[in-house]
Amino acid sequence: MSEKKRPLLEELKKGPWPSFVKEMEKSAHNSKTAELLDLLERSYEDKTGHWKHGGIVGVTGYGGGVIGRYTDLPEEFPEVREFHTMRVNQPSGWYYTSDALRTLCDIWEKHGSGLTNMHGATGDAILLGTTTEHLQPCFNDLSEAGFDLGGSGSNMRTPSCCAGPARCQNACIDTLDLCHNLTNTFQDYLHRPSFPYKFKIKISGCANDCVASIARADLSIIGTWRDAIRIDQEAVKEYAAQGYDIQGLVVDKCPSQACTYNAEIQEFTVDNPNCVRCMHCINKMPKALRIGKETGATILIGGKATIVQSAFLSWVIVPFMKLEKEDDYAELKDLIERIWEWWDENGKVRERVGELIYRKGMREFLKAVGLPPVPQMVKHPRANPYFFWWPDEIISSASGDAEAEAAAGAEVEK
Amino acid sequence: MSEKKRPLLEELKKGPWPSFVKEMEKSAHNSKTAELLDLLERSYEDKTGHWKHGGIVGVTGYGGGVIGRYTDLPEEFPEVREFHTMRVNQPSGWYYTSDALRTLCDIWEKHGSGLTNMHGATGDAILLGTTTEHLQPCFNDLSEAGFDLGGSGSNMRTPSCCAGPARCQNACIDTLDLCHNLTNTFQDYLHRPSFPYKFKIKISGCANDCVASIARADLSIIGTWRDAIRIDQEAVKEYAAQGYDIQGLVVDKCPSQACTYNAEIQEFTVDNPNCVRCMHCINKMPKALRIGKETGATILIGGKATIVQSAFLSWVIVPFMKLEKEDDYAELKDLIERIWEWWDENGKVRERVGELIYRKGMREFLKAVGLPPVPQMVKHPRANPYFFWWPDEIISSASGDAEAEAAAGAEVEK
Amino acid sequence: MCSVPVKKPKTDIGPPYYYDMLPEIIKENYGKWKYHEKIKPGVLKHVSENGAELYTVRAGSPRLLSIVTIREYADLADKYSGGHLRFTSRHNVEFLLSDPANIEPLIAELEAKGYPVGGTGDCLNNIIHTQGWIHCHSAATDASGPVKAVMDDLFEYFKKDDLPAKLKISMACCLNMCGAVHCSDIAFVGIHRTVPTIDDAGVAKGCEIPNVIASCPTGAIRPNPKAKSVMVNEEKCMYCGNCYTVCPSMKIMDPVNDGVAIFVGGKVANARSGPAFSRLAIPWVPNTPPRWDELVVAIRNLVEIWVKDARKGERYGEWIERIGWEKFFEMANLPFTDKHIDDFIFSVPTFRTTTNFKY
Amino acid sequence: MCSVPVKKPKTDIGPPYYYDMLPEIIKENYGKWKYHEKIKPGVLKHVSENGAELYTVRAGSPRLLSIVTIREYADLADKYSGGHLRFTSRHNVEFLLSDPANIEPLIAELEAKGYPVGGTGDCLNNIIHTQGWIHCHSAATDASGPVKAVMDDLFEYFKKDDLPAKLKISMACCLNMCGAVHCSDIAFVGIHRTVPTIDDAGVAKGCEIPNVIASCPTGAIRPNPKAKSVMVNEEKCMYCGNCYTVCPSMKIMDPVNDGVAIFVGGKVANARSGPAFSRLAIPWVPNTPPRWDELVVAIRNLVEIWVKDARKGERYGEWIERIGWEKFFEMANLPFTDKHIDDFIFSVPTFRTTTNFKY
Ligand code: SRM
Ligand code: SRM
Ligand code: SRM
Ligand code: SRM
Ligand code: SF4
Ligand code: SF4
Ligand code: SF4
Ligand code: SF4
Ligand code: SF4
Ligand code: SF4
Ligand code: SF4
Ligand code: SF4
Repeated sequence: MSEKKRPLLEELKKGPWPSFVKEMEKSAHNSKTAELLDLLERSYEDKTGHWKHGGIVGVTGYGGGVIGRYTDLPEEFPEVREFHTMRVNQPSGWYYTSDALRTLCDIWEKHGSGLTNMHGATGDAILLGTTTEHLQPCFNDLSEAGFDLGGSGSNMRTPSCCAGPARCQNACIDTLDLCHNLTNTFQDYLHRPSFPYKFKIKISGCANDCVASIARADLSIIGTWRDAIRIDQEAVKEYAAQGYDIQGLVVDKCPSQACTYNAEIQEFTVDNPNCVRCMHCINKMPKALRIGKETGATILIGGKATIVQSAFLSWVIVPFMKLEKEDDYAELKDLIERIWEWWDENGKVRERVGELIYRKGMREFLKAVGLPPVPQMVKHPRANPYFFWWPDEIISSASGDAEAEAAAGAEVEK
Repeated sequence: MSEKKRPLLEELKKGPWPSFVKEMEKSAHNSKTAELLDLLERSYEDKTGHWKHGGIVGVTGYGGGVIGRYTDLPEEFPEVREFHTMRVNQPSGWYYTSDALRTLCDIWEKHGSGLTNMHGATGDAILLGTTTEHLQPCFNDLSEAGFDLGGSGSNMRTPSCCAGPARCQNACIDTLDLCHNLTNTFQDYLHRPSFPYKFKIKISGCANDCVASIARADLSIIGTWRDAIRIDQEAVKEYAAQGYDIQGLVVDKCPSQACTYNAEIQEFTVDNPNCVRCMHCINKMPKALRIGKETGATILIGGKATIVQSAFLSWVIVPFMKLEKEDDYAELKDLIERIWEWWDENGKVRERVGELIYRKGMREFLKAVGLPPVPQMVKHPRANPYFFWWPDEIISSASGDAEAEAAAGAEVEK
Repeated sequence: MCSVPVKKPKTDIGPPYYYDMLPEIIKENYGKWKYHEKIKPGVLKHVSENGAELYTVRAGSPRLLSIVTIREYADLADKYSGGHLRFTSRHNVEFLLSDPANIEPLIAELEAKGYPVGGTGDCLNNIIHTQGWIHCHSAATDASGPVKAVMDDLFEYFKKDDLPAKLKISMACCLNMCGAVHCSDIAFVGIHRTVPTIDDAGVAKGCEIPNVIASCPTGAIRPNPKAKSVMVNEEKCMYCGNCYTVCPSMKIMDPVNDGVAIFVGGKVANARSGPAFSRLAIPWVPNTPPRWDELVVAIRNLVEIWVKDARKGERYGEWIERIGWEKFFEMANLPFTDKHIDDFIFSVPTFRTTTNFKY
Repeated sequence: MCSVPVKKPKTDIGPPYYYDMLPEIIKENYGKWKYHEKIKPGVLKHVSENGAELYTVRAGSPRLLSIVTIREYADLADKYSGGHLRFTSRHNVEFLLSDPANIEPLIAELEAKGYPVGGTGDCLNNIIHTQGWIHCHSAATDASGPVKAVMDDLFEYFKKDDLPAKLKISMACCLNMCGAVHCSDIAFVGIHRTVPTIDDAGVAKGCEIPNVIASCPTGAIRPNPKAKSVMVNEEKCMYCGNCYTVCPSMKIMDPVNDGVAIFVGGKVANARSGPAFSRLAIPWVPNTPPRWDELVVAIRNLVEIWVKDARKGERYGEWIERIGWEKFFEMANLPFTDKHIDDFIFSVPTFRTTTNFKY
């Protein structure tokens, strides 16, 4: 661990931001971790990674949750010949007690490198580096201590959610409970890959979308409300008194010109039917403005990163759904299962659900999952005239067919 | 021509808008036109057209300019068994003298139905309905009188242009001269189809685009300027004096917040570097504001209607080109020929140039025609990381290759 | 009956020289116009740098003109505008006057003959349109008939210029969209709704099979080698008729199912917002000649909600942009259907990838 | 050495119950928070309907944590926040305090241990990132190293919250984009620049050829039946490495040509404008371990022009939207190349279909 040994990595111990190299060194009494440092130094020299896929590894009864990894220089670096990752399903919202964390550390000290990611990009606690031999025992200890694995492979991935009602006044839904509930309900899909490809669910309590669900979840659940923004005019006056530029920083930036500020009487008003609930004014004046009371969520589909058809942002499929703890989120779960069924039946290998919808058309999707088309699903209607008719919308004989004509949308007020 | 005979068409003689049925009846002493009315009545009964393609027809030496047309009910309607259209190249900007029009009418009385479209959607004067036998003689008479045919088929189509400097203060270029010049220069491409598909050129004198060139020309030429909007502050004051809402109707609608109005001193100012020359303020205060003096045109490519890949609007390929009468528009013509060459070499049958660029990428196109990429070509740069490198941008050896590295755009200020 | 060529015809002479068509006042002030004024609906005045004044009188035209009418135009031009006139890019006729005293007499005569004067400023412009059953083999509806019916109904708006902004309506009789209607405030277009029926023998004899296959935007056509013809996958065909254009043996006409689709909110000018496509509002109204009543009612409704709700200066699409498409469908009292959601090549960017919407 | 299971392990027990992790003050005020205040960079105060006050202290984290550090966190939590803490969606650690008196001592101890407090409000947030050479077989660059170098350089912005708006930087080490960087204010991503080299024997033995072919976004791969392998069309391949992901015998690493591409102007929140993709700013900077100097300089430049020119409240992309991309490239002093112009599936809607632009 002398400066001599790893001169390149040594450079990354400098500077004010916490150093991952120092973190690795903290666990370098573990021989795996020490060798990982050496291997990384080599990568820094070579400007290339030194990992490869290998045989499939895992734990009994599960098809996911472990990423098998092997170095391509096993002779030189025998300690990281096998260096698998275990994905441990985080508690909703990444809340921990110190004891829960210590338990995790103890298990990982026993079975692995002592290195982690808190957390992975999907949300799991990542235990970074162990051998095939240790996988099952480590899992057993985790499970004994109340931890379960997250997802990997072509399955439902570990759902995640924002800080939610535990720590945020903007939470329109109980993101934590919903996340926990969905994870438990759909565990089988999480642990046993049976989908065409991965399927991610992320839940944000409001349109600020602090877990970036719209960008990186196939199913994005984003809290919203249906009634009116709550306004505390006294607090508005306080902002004004402090010289806060309500007109410039709040009103002028409203995307739908739905709020106004009367500087004379220091009154803030919202034209609620025209408010698109973007959160901006609430964000900027949290003491004065508050989300509505009749809350629920917007459901969106299709978000994913670049591969293959390029990145998609999720789009609206249900503008507003009440999410009732009381009925165990039945409506939502039902929808999710219908979506999976259709995707399962129609998706090609490695085709995300958004890509399948692109290929087959929203029309097919909506019909299959039983959702009514609504204008909120689109930025704007189609520009091309290439639309399809269902057989029952077509008039079969010259005599005409009043019903089909109506169904076909001869949308004319006479 | 009694009401009895064509009861459906009769209905279309009613109402305040000029009636095309009356127009047809005006020429119904011509037996073709009379039968055309009968055929149309039949279409109104059947709710279907009664025309079909047929053998290729035309005039000696030309491959376009005539649309062959035959009724599918030749027994019943022998007079319109053949009913071809001749497309006559309009004078730039559709300016006529009464004599020129009379000449056209006389020729068409002699050779055709007496029906016309003034004009077709591309711009030609359409002579509607004659027989194969009459085509050549009619052409000869036209040509003798100073008229030539326009385009049809896979060729350059008849260019057209807006009213231009002859009748409009907004004309940044001489649309009429340019249109005439291009038509004459490229006549061979107009008359003798040799392209993968049609190619349309439309020229508007300013961004108001009164010939809709951006929507319906493969090559759109739109006048603009490079210096400053000319402001007559006295005239501004007059608008103000008349109570005109300069702030609300002009300033607030500027797409780039580039103009301001000082109501106190009744002064209008333009932040010219941030003005996108959209024409709005000039349109709204024509007496006070005027286009700049250093004028030229923006060149755009790819516009077309729906078939096959859906409609495209033309996009910018040259932000500003001086269009010099003096050098006979050499730069533009040169560019057009390079575009055709590339399209000709690479285009599939019935592939518009815009669709070819979509298929091959702007990168291939720009390189082939020798245009430098500029940000004005895009609304925004690409979001996906799927871009290509030219072989000379790649570093060939581990030793590095400073030149390639530079070419590759290691765009870093050190 | 027809003239016999006495000598080798001249070819490639090009169009008549526009300059020869211009009145003296234009020649003198060519490129020197300074500003224009709207005198009244249908009448413009252009003033040049050296004070010259040119008056334009615009009259509505059905575009399909008999030579009888054109000669009348010529006569009127001789009488009032020194023999000079032009046609517009929307097919109206414009008389170019240097003497303002001629304006009213000209208008009176035009109106008397049934050629209405108007269509300038913030008004309804003439409807761009195409051939329809008059001349095209590909038409899913007539062009001149529906246009006449709609213009009759909206006639008042052609005659006054106090609409929120210009109103540009266009029509095309099939998806080839010769009217280039795809960027209009309101566009209506003839559409089919059933798959083509294939005459195998005709295809075998008359069509280039690779071209036919390539013509299909959705890849619905595959070869039928046995019949030396092609087959259509009914699930993929969206009745565009493009195959019919390249191969007449793929009949696509269907009198009871053909009809008209209506799009809204497009524009061409770069003024303020850039050019924009029109978007589907009503997927289908039936073809009901002679006066397309359903179409006429539907379009009037679309026009009226805009006239009523738009702010001064808002083109149709700019108005919708402000209120939102969800409000548009509500105001127009139109159902939103799966047809409104794009499922062609560039569909994904049209999806609402934000929670910002109205209920 | 490792524990031997004494009984059948429990499966499908699900994640730990979050509720058990919450401090008393949260349990009491769950769902009742009324508003929050920014106390200072790194410290938030949430106030509930019944007046309770919860303090959050946020510390920056390299995400790659040793259990030694996690235990230190646990100890700090025991000492200052009743044993309660959480991690954020950008991998910072947050201590949840009910006693404001503990704030400063906690901060002092965190800073002393090298865990900087900050990253709230209008500041630079922690950089989302991925595995890199630490653990992934697919990485075109390291993750932790470049992130450390950039955060060191921009450290000042993590500590103060007076930026024009939040600044969210993300990174991913290959085009799989596990960091989901595609909607960040600034995103940098490891890219390859050369086509994969094919080990035919390896492909024949280890890869599903149809899957390999389907994996290619541009259809550059076709079968090579002779070798029971595949071939790559060099003209079509844009080095995404997706084939390598499904088939390790299609080696894509190239130490001299691999590097990093930089995108700007994306966002996720629906606040004001909807979510937006990041757009290409710099196609490539070389991989220069250990401290990626070119990358660091490039990103600082990108940050500084925004800090200097943006108005209060303007996220990166909102700023560019206002000034225009042409001005952005000018201000950033960056060349605009053919690489910046999209040529993938949804390219056409990204083209400038208006004459509205600045010079
Ligand atoms: C560990 C993690 C990155 C991290 O450091 O945080 C990760 C790591 C890998 N991802 Fe990922 N992905 C991780 C989150 C993501 C995300 C972000 C997210 O989930 O929010 C994305 C983008 C969102 C998305 O799903 O589109 C992501 C998009 C991909 C893709 C591209 C998928 C696509 O359809 O575009 C692949 C490629 C694949 O599936 O073959 C991939 C594949 C991989 C593999 C399995 C590639 C491989 O076979 O080696 C990586 C394993 C690395 C390793 O050594 O452990 N990973 N991956 C993240 C999971 C941790 C966790 O469970 O919490
Ligand atoms: C006459 C005219 C319509 C009119 O009534 O004004 C017309 C008529 C026809 N067009 Fe067109 N097009 C006419 C302007 C247009 C325009 C508008 C324009 O040029 O500004 C367009 C849209 C812009 C564009 O080019 O994309 C247009 C897009 C088409 C298309 C679709 C091309 C595409 O790539 O999307 C076809 C189909 C084809 O080429 O096979 C087509 C094909 C046809 C054919 C030749 C179809 C046929 O084989 O029967 C029509 C002949 C009708 C007839 O009976 O004469 N026509 N066509 C226009 C030409 C008159 C003139 O020369 O002035
Ligand atoms: C005569 C004509 C040009 C020609 O070469 O034939 C013409 C002439 C003028 N146009 Fe135009 N435009 C003409 C078609 C167009 C078109 C093309 C079209 O309609 O298909 C457009 C683009 C349409 C679109 O955006 O969808 C067009 C968009 C404009 C605009 C921009 C309107 C806006 O959106 O703000 C202006 C400016 C204005 O009106 O303030 C304009 C302004 C003008 C002015 C005022 C220019 C001038 O100062 O001389 C002319 C009188 C306009 C009027 O009617 O009040 N002209 N103008 C065309 C008349 C067509 C007709 O008979 O109705
Ligand atoms: C802790 C965390 C949620 C979690 O479950 O972990 C969180 C917490 C809060 N977010 Fe967030 N956001 C968190 C990630 C995000 C993300 C996701 C991301 O960064 O990947 C976003 C979307 C990012 C984007 O748009 O690209 C996000 C967009 C916002 C916004 C909208 C900002 C804007 O564009 O206007 C707000 C509102 C604001 O700041 O005014 C917000 C506001 C807040 C508030 C003020 C909410 C509240 O009242 O409690 C919280 C304190 C924010 C702060 O740091 O000042 N939060 N926030 C995340 C902290 C990450 C970190 O460590 O830095
Ligand atoms: S998404 Fe909304 S509810 Fe969730 S933490 Fe962010 S601001 Fe709070
Ligand atoms: S939430 Fe957004 S849309 Fe609604 S009033 Fe506030 S700023 Fe406007
Ligand atoms: S495009 Fe411009 S120059 Fe041409 S007629 Fe219209 S306003 Fe005048
Ligand atoms: S021309 Fe357009 S962009 Fe320029 S100042 Fe006038 S309104 Fe603004
Ligand atoms: S739109 Fe279609 S039917 Fe109408 S003229 Fe053009 S090609 Fe013919
Ligand atoms: S009508 Fe159009 S979609 Fe249907 S088969 Fe023919 S070309 Fe294809
Ligand atoms: S971004 Fe690529 S290299 Fe990095 S962790 Fe994900 S799959 Fe591996
Ligand atoms: S690297 Fe990507 S583009 Fe190239 S062959 Fe492989 S999958 Fe295709």
